[in-house]
Amino acid sequence: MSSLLSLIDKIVEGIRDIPQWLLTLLNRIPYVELQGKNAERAIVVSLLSAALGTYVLLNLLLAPWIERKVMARMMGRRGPVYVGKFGLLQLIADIAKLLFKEDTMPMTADRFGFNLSIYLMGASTIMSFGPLPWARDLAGTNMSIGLLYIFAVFSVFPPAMLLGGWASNSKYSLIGGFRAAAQLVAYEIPMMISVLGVIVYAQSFNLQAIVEDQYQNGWYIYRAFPGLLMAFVIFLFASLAETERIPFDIPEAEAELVMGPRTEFSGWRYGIILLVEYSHMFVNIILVVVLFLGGWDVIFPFNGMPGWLADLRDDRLAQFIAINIKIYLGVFFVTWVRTTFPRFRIDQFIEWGWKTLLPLSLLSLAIVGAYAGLYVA
Amino acid sequence: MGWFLEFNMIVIIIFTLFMAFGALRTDKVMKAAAYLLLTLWGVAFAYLFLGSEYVFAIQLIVYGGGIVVLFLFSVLLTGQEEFQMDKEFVWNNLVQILIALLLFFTLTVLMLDVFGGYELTGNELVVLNETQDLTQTLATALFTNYNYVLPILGILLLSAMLGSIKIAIREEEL
Amino acid sequence: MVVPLEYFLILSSALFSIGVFGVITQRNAVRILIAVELIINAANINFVAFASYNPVGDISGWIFALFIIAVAAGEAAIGLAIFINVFRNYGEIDVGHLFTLREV
Amino acid sequence: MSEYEIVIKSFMPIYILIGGSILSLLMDWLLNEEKNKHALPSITLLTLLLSAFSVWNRPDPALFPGNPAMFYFGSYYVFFALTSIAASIIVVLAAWKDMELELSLGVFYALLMLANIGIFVIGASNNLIPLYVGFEVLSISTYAMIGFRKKSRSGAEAAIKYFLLGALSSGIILFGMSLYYGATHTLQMNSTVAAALVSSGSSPNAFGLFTMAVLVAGVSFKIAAVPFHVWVPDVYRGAPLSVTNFLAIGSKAGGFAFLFKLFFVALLTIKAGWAPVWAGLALLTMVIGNLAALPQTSVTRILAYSSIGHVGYILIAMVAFADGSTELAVVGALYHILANVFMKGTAFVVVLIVVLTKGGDTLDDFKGLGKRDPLVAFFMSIALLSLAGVPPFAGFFGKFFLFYAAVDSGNMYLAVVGIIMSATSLFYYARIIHVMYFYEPVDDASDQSQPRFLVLLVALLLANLALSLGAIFYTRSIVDFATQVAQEFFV
Repeated sequence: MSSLLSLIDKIVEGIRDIPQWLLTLLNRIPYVELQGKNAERAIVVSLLSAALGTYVLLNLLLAPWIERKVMARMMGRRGPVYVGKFGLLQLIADIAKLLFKEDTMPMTADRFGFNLSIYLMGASTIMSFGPLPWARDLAGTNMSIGLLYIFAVFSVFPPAMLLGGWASNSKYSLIGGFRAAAQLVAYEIPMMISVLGVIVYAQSFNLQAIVEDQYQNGWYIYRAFPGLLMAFVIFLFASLAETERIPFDIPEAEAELVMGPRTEFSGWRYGIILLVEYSHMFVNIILVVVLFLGGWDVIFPFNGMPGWLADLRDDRLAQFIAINIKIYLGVFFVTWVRTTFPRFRIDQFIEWGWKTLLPLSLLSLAIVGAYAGLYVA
Repeated sequence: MGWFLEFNMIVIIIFTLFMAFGALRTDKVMKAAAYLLLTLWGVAFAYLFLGSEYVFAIQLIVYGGGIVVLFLFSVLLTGQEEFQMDKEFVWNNLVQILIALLLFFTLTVLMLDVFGGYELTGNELVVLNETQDLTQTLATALFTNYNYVLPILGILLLSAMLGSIKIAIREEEL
Repeated sequence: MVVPLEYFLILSSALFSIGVFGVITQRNAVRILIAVELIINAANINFVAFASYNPVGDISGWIFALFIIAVAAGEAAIGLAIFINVFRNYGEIDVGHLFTLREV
Repeated sequence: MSEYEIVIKSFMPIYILIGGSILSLLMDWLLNEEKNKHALPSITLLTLLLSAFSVWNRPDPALFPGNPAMFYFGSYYVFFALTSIAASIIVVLAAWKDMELELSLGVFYALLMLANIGIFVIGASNNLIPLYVGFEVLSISTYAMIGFRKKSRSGAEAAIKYFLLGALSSGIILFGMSLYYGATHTLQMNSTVAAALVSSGSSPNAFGLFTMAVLVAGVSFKIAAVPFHVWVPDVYRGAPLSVTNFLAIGSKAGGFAFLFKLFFVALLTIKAGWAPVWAGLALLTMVIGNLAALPQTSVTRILAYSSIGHVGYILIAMVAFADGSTELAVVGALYHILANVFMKGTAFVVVLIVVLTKGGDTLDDFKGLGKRDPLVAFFMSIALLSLAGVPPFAGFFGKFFLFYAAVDSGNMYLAVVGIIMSATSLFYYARIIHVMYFYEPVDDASDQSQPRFLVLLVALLLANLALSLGAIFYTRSIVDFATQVAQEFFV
């Protein structure tokens, strides 16, 4: 009896401890910078980060609409017009349609691998929203390894693609999975090496610290000229390749492979894949903005800046608006590229990644290193 | 209040061990690699609970992203689909299971005997230190004390790269 | 306030035992390599845990863990290359079936 | 000398080897195969000699920076670096002919040079991280070299066997190291810190015993001590013969360098625990290695089993070291490792010559070698007599030092078993000699042995004799050197 009572006591005590526990967990994992150790603060911060996550997801509804509209204009069409004002709700209608479609899976598919690849991709995408900086001190989490963390959670994509391609038990899926994994691996390495230049300058993996350094000393795109400019171009190409956007959408080349590794996915699974693709692109655009284009910085610092501009630079709302404008310019750029260029061939493309982009990224790192060495000396 | 964290850790332990056992038990090679991936993620979360974010990220990038992809590629390139398995797994491997259990109990008893109730005495560095960036500490140690060891790791990777390219490439096509 | 060291030790010893079990029961080379990776991960958990709970504040265990991860990558690369080559020569990579050298 | 300069000069041998391997890769890419066939081995030889020279001209090891220093480029390092270079030179001269038809030969020589770097790092490291990384550099290069002849089925099989056991053993070693780290809180190898492993005096507690057992099991795979020796004959038979040569002389020296560093430095405080274990393993290894060699018909397999037996002899040094006669044990172990390079190097080169001319390595292929090629048969006989431990040759002195150390430390039984097993080993060595001289050639395929090989064999014989003369006339300086090495262990 007494043991039961003590057990109940323990459980009650445990329930009372939940806020405290939440605080500890938040402190440990994403919320390194949380100062006041009270539960209210922790809950506020977690609500805030939930709100930021929701904000990203809302943007994911808007960005495809913009993309479709812009693409339609460039092709001389009108794009979605019927659902909602200017067709704004088109994507919601699409999602509703996907959700209510029949949930099919090929009979010979491997159930475990088929589902696992979807779950892995979805989880890693949602996880990657955490450390994105939206304004000074406004980020889901201010973790010290933010950039590395995003790469870490994205590193699950190649195995997930291969697994999904294999599990669908279809030759299109399998070949598509191979291509996707090869492409991701070939472009992940130049991407990471080009980022190293930024790390050398910022002395930190923390995305907020990276933006703060740009706020103080100038955006990275024009520093260590031409080292970081090269890194910017490489990173841009590599991230287009990583997200399998149109000039590089080799894994899902419709004419050859139907839909690549996602041929057999339908219904809600296909919906999740669409979501994952768009958010992968979105996060990559944000990374480009944060790493090279000043992040939430309103305008690059220069001498003789007027006072109102300096005030504006310190205003968090202005910072928030600035980064959003930059992101949507990025979305526009990606759409523009999509409508303009034809698709590459797989072997040329992989070779280009290993034999051109990789040495170039090493070269850019060397230039940045030389600048940094001079700076130290 | 630590009980909830401990509960999470227990969940991670059970998850990791189940996945590890699944990697040895499943009948498809691809699935074994997938289970390995999940095991590695579980281990990575254990690193996070130990306060070592950097090792967590490296574990995911190199192990989760690199080694598992190598496994999947080589499995697909060797074209093998299924393991040749004996159906009566448990009964045929009774001795081995007993050996493994004995090993586990010996090891656990010994380690808990020596390290059980280990309290953090001096090293506040590693526990929830908010003033110092742990990644920075790690980097400082890596580039002061261990700076002559890093190039040797580079030599190792060079030799691994040379050897694996030479052995895996099809030379008749060159 | 943090998770006690015991949990990690139990995890690592269990992973080690599962790895050893895999090595002694499996015949397929890929599966043996997977079991070896489990053993290496067990050692890695130990290193990181002992570094985090180190009374003298020595974090070289973390550094060793990083080195081990890199070394394991190199080892896996060369091992899988060897497997592919064996597969080209024999058509299978079941270690129990390779008998050419067992003459005496 | 500035700190920077000391680091550069200390690492100079390694830099030279890296430079040589990159040069050979470049030549492999730029020149055609006909030119490379001779250019690449020459470059490799030159690099190895340069590197040996700069090993000799190292700066004072105590000045190496770092607190505590990761590396100590002392006498131990010099011994193993020079031994591995000697072994590699033999391997290069053998591979000159053996591997000449292979594609991308530059990779082979680059891997050989990188493997040497592994042994250098093992010899110099003071910390478990470089020790392990160096060991893996050696292992990984060796895996690739064994699988180098891709079209050969047996080569592929040898590679997969060696790789799986090697990866497993390195995993187990890592686990043992992690337990060691937990107990001592440091990765720095240091003969005084392992207090947590000890219960009283120098006998280990249960945890210390377990740590030790894990490490013993892991290392035994690498050096092929008996319960873990089954891979040796298969791998030696399947690998290209010049690589087998490297496994038997170079890689083995590296394995022993690793073993001694680990047990004489890191685990010294629990020597009462590991001494009996190694004594048992030494007995088993000597007995089983030598007995299993008796029924073999393939000369490579005979040499493989005899190589297991020699591991048993060297393991006697572990016991003698733990039981007090440290200098003698070090003298015996190091001398025998060096003698092993020359004896076994000669034997495998002769096997290579026979395989190249006759296409096989069975005893039948050795029939009438004394008539076909008297010089080669002569060198083979010398090498075999030396391996058996017949007096005027280096093998005798190696065994003599080892057995003397065993007696000196009060382990008479080890010396007795060792002598009995040496006598047993004479049977199978004499069988080869008998086959070479007392049979007519099966067919009269007379062959001209390569002059390059003859030069190598003469050099090996001279080295062997020089070593034994050194043991007779310069015993004092050998013991001095060993004392110096032993002092490094007790820092």
